[in-house]
Amino acid sequence: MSAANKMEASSAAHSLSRYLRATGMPLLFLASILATLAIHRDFGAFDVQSLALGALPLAMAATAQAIVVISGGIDLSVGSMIAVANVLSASLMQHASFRQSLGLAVLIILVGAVQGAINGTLIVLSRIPDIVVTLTTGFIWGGVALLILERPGGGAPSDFLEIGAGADLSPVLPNALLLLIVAVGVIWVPIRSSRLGLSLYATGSDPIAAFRSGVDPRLARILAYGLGGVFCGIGGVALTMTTGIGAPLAGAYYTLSSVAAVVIGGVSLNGGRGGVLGPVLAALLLTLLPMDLIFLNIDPNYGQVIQGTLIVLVVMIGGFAAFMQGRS
Amino acid sequence: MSKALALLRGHTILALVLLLAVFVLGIEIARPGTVTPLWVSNALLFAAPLAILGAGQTLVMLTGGIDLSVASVATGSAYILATNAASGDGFALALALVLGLAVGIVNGLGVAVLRVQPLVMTLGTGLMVGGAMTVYSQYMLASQPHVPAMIQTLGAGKLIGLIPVDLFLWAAIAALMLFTLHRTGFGRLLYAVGDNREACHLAGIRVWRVLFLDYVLCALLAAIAGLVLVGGTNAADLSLADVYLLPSVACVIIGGTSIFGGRGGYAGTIVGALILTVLTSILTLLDVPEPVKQILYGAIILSLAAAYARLTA
Amino acid sequence: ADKYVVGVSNTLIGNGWREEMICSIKAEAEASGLVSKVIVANRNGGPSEQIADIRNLISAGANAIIINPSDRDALNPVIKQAVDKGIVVVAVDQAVSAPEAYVLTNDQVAYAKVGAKWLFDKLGGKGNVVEMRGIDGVPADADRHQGFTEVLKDYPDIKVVSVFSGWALNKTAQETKDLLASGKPIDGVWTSGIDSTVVDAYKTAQKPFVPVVGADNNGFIGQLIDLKSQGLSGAAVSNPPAVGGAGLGLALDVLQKKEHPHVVKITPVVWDNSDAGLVKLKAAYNPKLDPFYSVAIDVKPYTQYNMDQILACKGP
Amino acid sequence: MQNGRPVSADENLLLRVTGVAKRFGSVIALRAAGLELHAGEIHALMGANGAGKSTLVKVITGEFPADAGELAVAGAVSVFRSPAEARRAGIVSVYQDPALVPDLTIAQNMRLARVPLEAVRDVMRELGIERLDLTRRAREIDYPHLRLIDLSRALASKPRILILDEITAALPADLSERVFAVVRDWRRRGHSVIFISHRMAEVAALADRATILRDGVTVGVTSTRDAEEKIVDMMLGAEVAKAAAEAPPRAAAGIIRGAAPALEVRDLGFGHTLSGVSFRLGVGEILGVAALEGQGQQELFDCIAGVRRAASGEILANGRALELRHPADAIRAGLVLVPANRLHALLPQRSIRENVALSSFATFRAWGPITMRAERKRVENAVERLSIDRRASAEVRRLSGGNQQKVVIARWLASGFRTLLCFDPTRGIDIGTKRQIYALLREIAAQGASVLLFTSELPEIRLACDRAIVLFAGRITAEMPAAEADEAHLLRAAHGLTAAEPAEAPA
Ligand SMILES: Nc1ncnc2c1ncn2[C@@H]1O[C@H](COP(=O)(O)OP(=O)(O)OP(=O)(O)O)[C@@H](O)[C@H]1O
Ligand SMILES: Nc1ncnc2c1ncn2[C@@H]1O[C@H](COP(=O)(O)OP(=O)(O)OP(=O)(O)O)[C@@H](O)[C@H]1O
Ligand SMILES: [Mg+2]
Ligand SMILES: [Mg+2]
Repeated sequence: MSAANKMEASSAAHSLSRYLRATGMPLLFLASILATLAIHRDFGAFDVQSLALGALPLAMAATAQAIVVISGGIDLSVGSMIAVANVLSASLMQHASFRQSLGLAVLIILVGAVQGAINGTLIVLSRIPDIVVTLTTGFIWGGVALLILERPGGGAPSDFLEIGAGADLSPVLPNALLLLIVAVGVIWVPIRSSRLGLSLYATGSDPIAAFRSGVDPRLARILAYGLGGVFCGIGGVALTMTTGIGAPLAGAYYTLSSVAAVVIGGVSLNGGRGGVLGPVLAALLLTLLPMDLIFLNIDPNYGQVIQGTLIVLVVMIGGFAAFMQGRS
Repeated sequence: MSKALALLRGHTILALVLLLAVFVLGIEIARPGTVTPLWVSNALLFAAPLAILGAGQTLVMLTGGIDLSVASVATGSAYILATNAASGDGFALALALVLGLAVGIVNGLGVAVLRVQPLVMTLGTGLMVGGAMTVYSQYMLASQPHVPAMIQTLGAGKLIGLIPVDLFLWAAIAALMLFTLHRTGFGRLLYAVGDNREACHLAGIRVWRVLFLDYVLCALLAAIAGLVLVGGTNAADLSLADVYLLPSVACVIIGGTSIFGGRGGYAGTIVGALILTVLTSILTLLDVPEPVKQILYGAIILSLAAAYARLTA
Repeated sequence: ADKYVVGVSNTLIGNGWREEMICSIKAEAEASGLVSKVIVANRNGGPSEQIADIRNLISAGANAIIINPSDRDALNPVIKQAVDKGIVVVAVDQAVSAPEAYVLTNDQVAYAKVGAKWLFDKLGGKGNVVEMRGIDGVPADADRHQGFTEVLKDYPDIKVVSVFSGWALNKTAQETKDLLASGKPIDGVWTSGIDSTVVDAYKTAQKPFVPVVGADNNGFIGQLIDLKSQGLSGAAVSNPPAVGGAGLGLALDVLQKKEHPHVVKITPVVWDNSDAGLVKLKAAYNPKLDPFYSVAIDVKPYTQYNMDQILACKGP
Repeated sequence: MQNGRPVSADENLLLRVTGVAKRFGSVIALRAAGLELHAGEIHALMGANGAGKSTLVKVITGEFPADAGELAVAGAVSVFRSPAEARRAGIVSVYQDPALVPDLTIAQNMRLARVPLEAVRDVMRELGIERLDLTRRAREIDYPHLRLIDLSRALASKPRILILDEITAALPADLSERVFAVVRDWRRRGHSVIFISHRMAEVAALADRATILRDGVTVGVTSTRDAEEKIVDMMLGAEVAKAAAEAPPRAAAGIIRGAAPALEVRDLGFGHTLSGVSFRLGVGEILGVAALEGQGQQELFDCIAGVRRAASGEILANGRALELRHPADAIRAGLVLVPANRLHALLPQRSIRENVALSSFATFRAWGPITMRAERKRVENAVERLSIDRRASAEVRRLSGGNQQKVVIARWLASGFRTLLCFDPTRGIDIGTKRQIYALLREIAAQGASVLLFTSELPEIRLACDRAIVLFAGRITAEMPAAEADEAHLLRAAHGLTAAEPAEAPA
C-alpha cells in the first residue's frame, strides 16, 4: 500500500473521528448537564459552585496534560507537581498578607514552570521515552512535596482563599469557574494561535518535519512541559484556594485522571491533534459524574467503573469508525 | 576500557548483571553482614511476583503496547481467590484466573480489533476492574475469606528454609517466556508486530490474533502474579498490587525492552526485576527519611534508564 | 415520625477497615429504624474531592452527614455551610477542627501510646524496636507517631528503627523480611495496623517470635491465640471501625434533640495474649471474618445493630 | 550561523563543500564528500542507493552536524545548526521524504516556516496547483501534491541555492515536466540548484554538471553530456558496473499457451478509481502496467493482493475464482505483493533472517516451535539468490535501499509464490540494483512464475516485460506487446489518447 493511498484511506476515518472529537465532547457534556437537571431538579447556584470547585484542580491538570500530549509527550508527574505547588503555597502563604500571597502565587506558578521544564529537559537530553522519565520524576517531585510539608497543614489568608472559593460576580458564576476560564483563556488561547502554539502542534505531529520548518523540536518539547508545569502550578494553588491547606499526597489522584480527561476530551495520544476545551469539559464531566451518582444514591464506586467504561467507549468510537471503514 | 565497553554494548544483559552485582556489593559494603543466603532467598521470593507481572508487561511492550490494568487484575485475582476459597480451593483458583482471562479478552478486543491505544484501553479496564472489585467487596464482608494453604506455600514457602517456592513457578514461566520469544512463531510475531504492524498485515499475518492472544496472556500472567502476592501476604486487600504497577513497567524498561516495541526480551526483565527488588531492600535498610527514599528511588531508576540509553545508542 | 436521610463521606477505598466502617453505618441505619436512606459518597481522593462530596450530600438533602475526614482543617468551611442549613455533621475516626461538628474518634495518639507502652514494658524498657508506621503525610499516621514518640521519651534504653509500611501488605512483608535478613537485632515490633503480615514473615523466616503490637484485626487476634504456644506474645489495640455506626447513633440522637458533648474520644484498650487476656481474645475472634477486619463490631452505647446486620452491610 | 574567514575569491563559486564525513553508529554514511556549486547552475548529485546523497544534503542544510568537513557559502565558512539557519543563508532543500507537518493545514505549515503565503501561491500557480485548498491538512493531501507544496514552500523563500532530493521519484511524467520548467526558470533568474535523481534522462536534460558520490566519497565531477555509462562507471566503480551491464538480455517469454492464466482479472471495479478492468496474465509471463500517477494502479494492485476489497468484478488465479478479504487470502492463492514503499513491508529493527521468514508464521500452525535449521536453509537460499549484502544483517534498517528491496523479494522467494505483484520495485533504486532486479524478474518468469509489474519509469516496460497494459482514469486504454511499448506510445495511452489530438491530463 503506498503512502499516498494509505493516507487517503485513513483520511476518511480521520475526518469522521476528528468530527466526533470536535463535537462529541461538548455534546456529551451538554447531555450530562441535561441529565443532571432531570435527576436533580433543584440543581442551582450551590451545585454550580460545587461543580466548579471540584473540577478546578482536575481541569488544570487536564490542561497541563493536554498541552504535553499535543506536543507529542505524556506527563505522569502531573499529580506530584500539583502536590508540590499545593504544599509550597500552603506553607509559604500561611502567615503572608493578601498581597504577598498574590506575589507568592506567581512565584509558585513559576516554580511549576521550572519543574515542567526540568522534566522536558531530562527527556530531551537523556532521550529516554517520556513515560519513563516522568514516571520517575513523579517519584522525585512526590518526595519533594513530602520534604516541604510532611503532613497536611499550612494555610493562606482568607481573602486569598476567597479568590477561588467565592462567587463575587454572580452566584451562578462562581470564582472557580471564572478562574478556570481566565487561566485557560489568558495563557493557552493566545499561545495556541501563535507561532509557538503551531510549533507545539508541529512537534507533536512530526518532529522532523517541524525541525525542517524551522522549529527547534527540543526547545518546543521543553516549552510544552514547562507550560504544563505552569498549569500544574495553577492547579496546586487552586487546590490551596479550595481546600485552604496543603496536603503532600493530595496530587496523587490527578495523574491518571488527567490522562483520562485528555482521552475522554478527544485529544489523541499520538500528539499533534486536539485542543484544551475537550479535556476541560471532560474534567467537568468527570466531576459531574459522582455528583449524579450521589443524587441517584448509587454506589459511587460504580463511578470508577463508569469512568473506565467512558474512557474505553470514547476511544472505541474512533476505533469502531475505522473498523467499519475497513470492512466496507 | 573501550573494549570492555564494546563488550557491554554487544551484551547489554551483561551490563545489567554487572549493575546488579554492584548493587549487592554496595549493600554489603554499606552494611556488612547483610548479604546472607537468607537475604538472597528473600530477594528472589519478592522478585518473583514482580518478574511475573513483568513477563506479561514484556509481552505487550514488545508489540509497542503497555498494560496499565495488570495491578487491578492481580489485586482482583487475589481478592476473588480469598473471598471464594470457602467454596473450594480449586473453584476459587479457577475463578481468579477467569478474571484474568476476561480482562485479557476485553483488552485484546479493544487493542487488537478496535485498535484502541493500549495505554488508554488498559487504563480504562484497570479503572473498571478496580471499581467493580470495590463494589464486589461490599457484598463480601461475610464470605469467610482465607488464602488456600497451597497458595500460601506458593507465595511464602521455602524449601529447606532457603529456596523460595515461587522461584520454581518463576523459573518455569521464565523458561517458557524465553523459549516462546526466541524459538516460536508466536514469539517472532510479537517482535514483528511491534516493529511494523503494517508489514505483518502485508505478509499475510492476521495481526489482531497476535495482539489478542498477547493481551490475554499478559492478563493471565497478572492474575497468576496476584496469586503469588496473596500467598505472600496471607490476606487480600483491594490495594494489594497497586504498588507493583509502576515497577512492572520499570523493570521491563530497565531490562532494555523498547517501549516502542520490536526490541528487547525477557532476560533483561528478569534482571530488571531483581535490580528493583534489591533497590527496595537497600532503601529499607538505609536510615533516611521517607521522602528521601522516594527521591532516591526515582532518581536511581532514571539514571539507570539513562545509562542504558547511552549504552545502546 | 419522619425518617432521616443520612450522607456518608469517605475518601479512602479498598481498605478493609474503612469498608467495615461504612457497613457499620448502614447497619446502624437499618437497626435504628429512623433512617430512610443512606447516601454513600465513597471514593479515593483528598480534601478537594471530599469538599465536593459533602457539598453534593448537602444538595442531595441529607439530614446528617458522617465524615471520615481527609484533613483536620480543610473541611471547616463546608462543614459550617452544612450546619448552617441545619444538618448534623459528625466526624468519625479522625477529628476536624470545626467547632460546629460533632467529633467521635478513636484516640489515635492514645492508640499508639498504650501499644507502645505495653511493648516497652514487655521488653523491660530495653531493646531494639521497629516502628512500622503507615503512610507518611496522613494525619492518623502523624498522630500515632506523636503518641509513640511521647511514650518513647520515658524509655531511654529503647532504640527505634522507623519504616513506612504504606499500610500495604506486600510492602510490609518485604520490609519485615528485609529487616529479618539484614541481621539487625530486633527485640519487638510495633505496627500501625498491618500486623498479621509481620507475624507471618517471622513464621516463614523461621525466626523466633518477638513481641508484636497490632490492632484488633481478626487475623492478628487469631495468631495471638494460635501461636501463643509457639512463643508469640503480642497485644491488640482496639481501633473499632464501628465508630462509623457510633457516629450515626450520635447524629440520630442529636436530630432527636438529645444533648451530646461535641467531642467524644473512644479510648483504646489493649488486649494481650497473656493467660488472662486470652479469654477476651477468644471471645472476640471470629473465624468467618476477613483477617483485616476489626473484631470490634460495635461501640456501645452508640450502636444498636448486631453481628448479622453489619455482615450483611445493607442500609435501609 | 557563524560566519568565518573568506576561503576563496572565486566569484562564481557559490557553495563549496569539502571533506564531509558523517557516521551513524557503525554505519559510515559519508567519508570524504565534497561539492562545488557555481552561481546559476543546475548541478546534479548522483550516486547509487546509500551513497550518501541525502546525508550530504542534510549536512549542508544543518539537519545534523558533520563529524568533519567544511562548508563555505560565497567564500565564507559557515556552519548551520538547523535547516532554519540554512534557510536564512539562502539554502533551502526539498528533502527526500515529506517535510510538511501532517496535522497542520498547508497555510499553517507555511506560517510555521515563516514563508509568506502570497509567495507560495505564486509558485503554486506556476506549478499548476493553485486550486489546492490551503486550509486542508497536509495529512489529507496525496503524496505527489505534497511534494509540489514542499517545492512551493522552498521556492517561496527565494533561496539562492535550492536542493531537490529525488523530487521526481514519486511524480508522474506530466508533473515532473512542470517541475523542470520551474527549476529552469529558477536558474534563469540566476539562482543555483542541486538536483538529485536516479533517472539519467532527467539529469541529462536538466543539469550542466554532475558530482558523483560512491560509498560516501566524492569520486568525480563530470559534465552530464558525458555518456551515461561513464557516470554509471563512476557511481558503481568500474567492475560492478561491468557486471551489471552484462546481465543477460531478456529471455524469450515462456508463456505456456493453452494453460489457464496465472491471474485473470474480470471487470474489476473499485470506487471511482477502477472500473471494468479485465486482463489475463499468462504463466511465465511478465505483464507491465503503465500509468501516470493516480490512475488506479495502486488500487488495482491492492485489490489483487487482498489489501483492499474490490467493489465488483472477479479475480481468478489458475482458473479459480478468489475471495480476497485479507492479504493472507491472496498469499494462499499464490499472489504476493512487493509494495511501492519497501518500508511498509519490512521490520526495520529485525534481522534479515526474521524479515525473510516473516510470512511463514501467518498460520496458527506455525505459531509453535520453529525448526531453526530448516528456516536457516530456506532463508540462506533466498538471500544468496538475490546476493543481498549481509554485512549489516542484524537490523535491516541499516541496509541500503536496494538491499532492503531485495529482502522484501527474498521473503517471497523463500515462501514460494505463483504470481509476483511488483509495484514500482525500482523506485529510488540505483541503476546497478535495478538491472539486478530485472534480471531476477526474468529468471522468475523463466521458471514458470508470473509477474505483474507496475513501473513509473516507462522505458523499463520494454526492458523488462513481455506485454504491457496501460491504465488511464481507472480503465485499460491500451494493450500492446513489449516490442511496441516505446515511450511515446505508452505516454499517449497513459494520457487516455487513442487518436493524435492532445487531451487534458486528469487532475
Ligand atoms: N490500515 C488500516 N486502517 C484501518 N483499518 C484497518 C487497517 N488495516 C486493517 N484494518 C482493519 O482493522 C482490523 C484489525 O486489523 P489487524 O491488522 O489487526 O488484523 P488483520 O491481521 O488484518 O486481520 P483481519 O483483517 O482478518 O481482521 C481488521 O478488521 C482490519 O480490516
Ligand atoms: N539516520 C540514519 N541512521 C543510520 N544510518 C543512516 C541514517 N541515515 C542514513 N543512513 C545510512 O547512511 C547511508 C547513506 O544514506 P543516504 O540516505 O544518504 O543515501 P542516498 O545516497 O540518499 O541513497 P538513496 O538513493 O537510496 O536515497 C546508508 O547506508 C544509510 O543506510
Ligand atoms: Mg487487517
Ligand atoms: Mg537519498
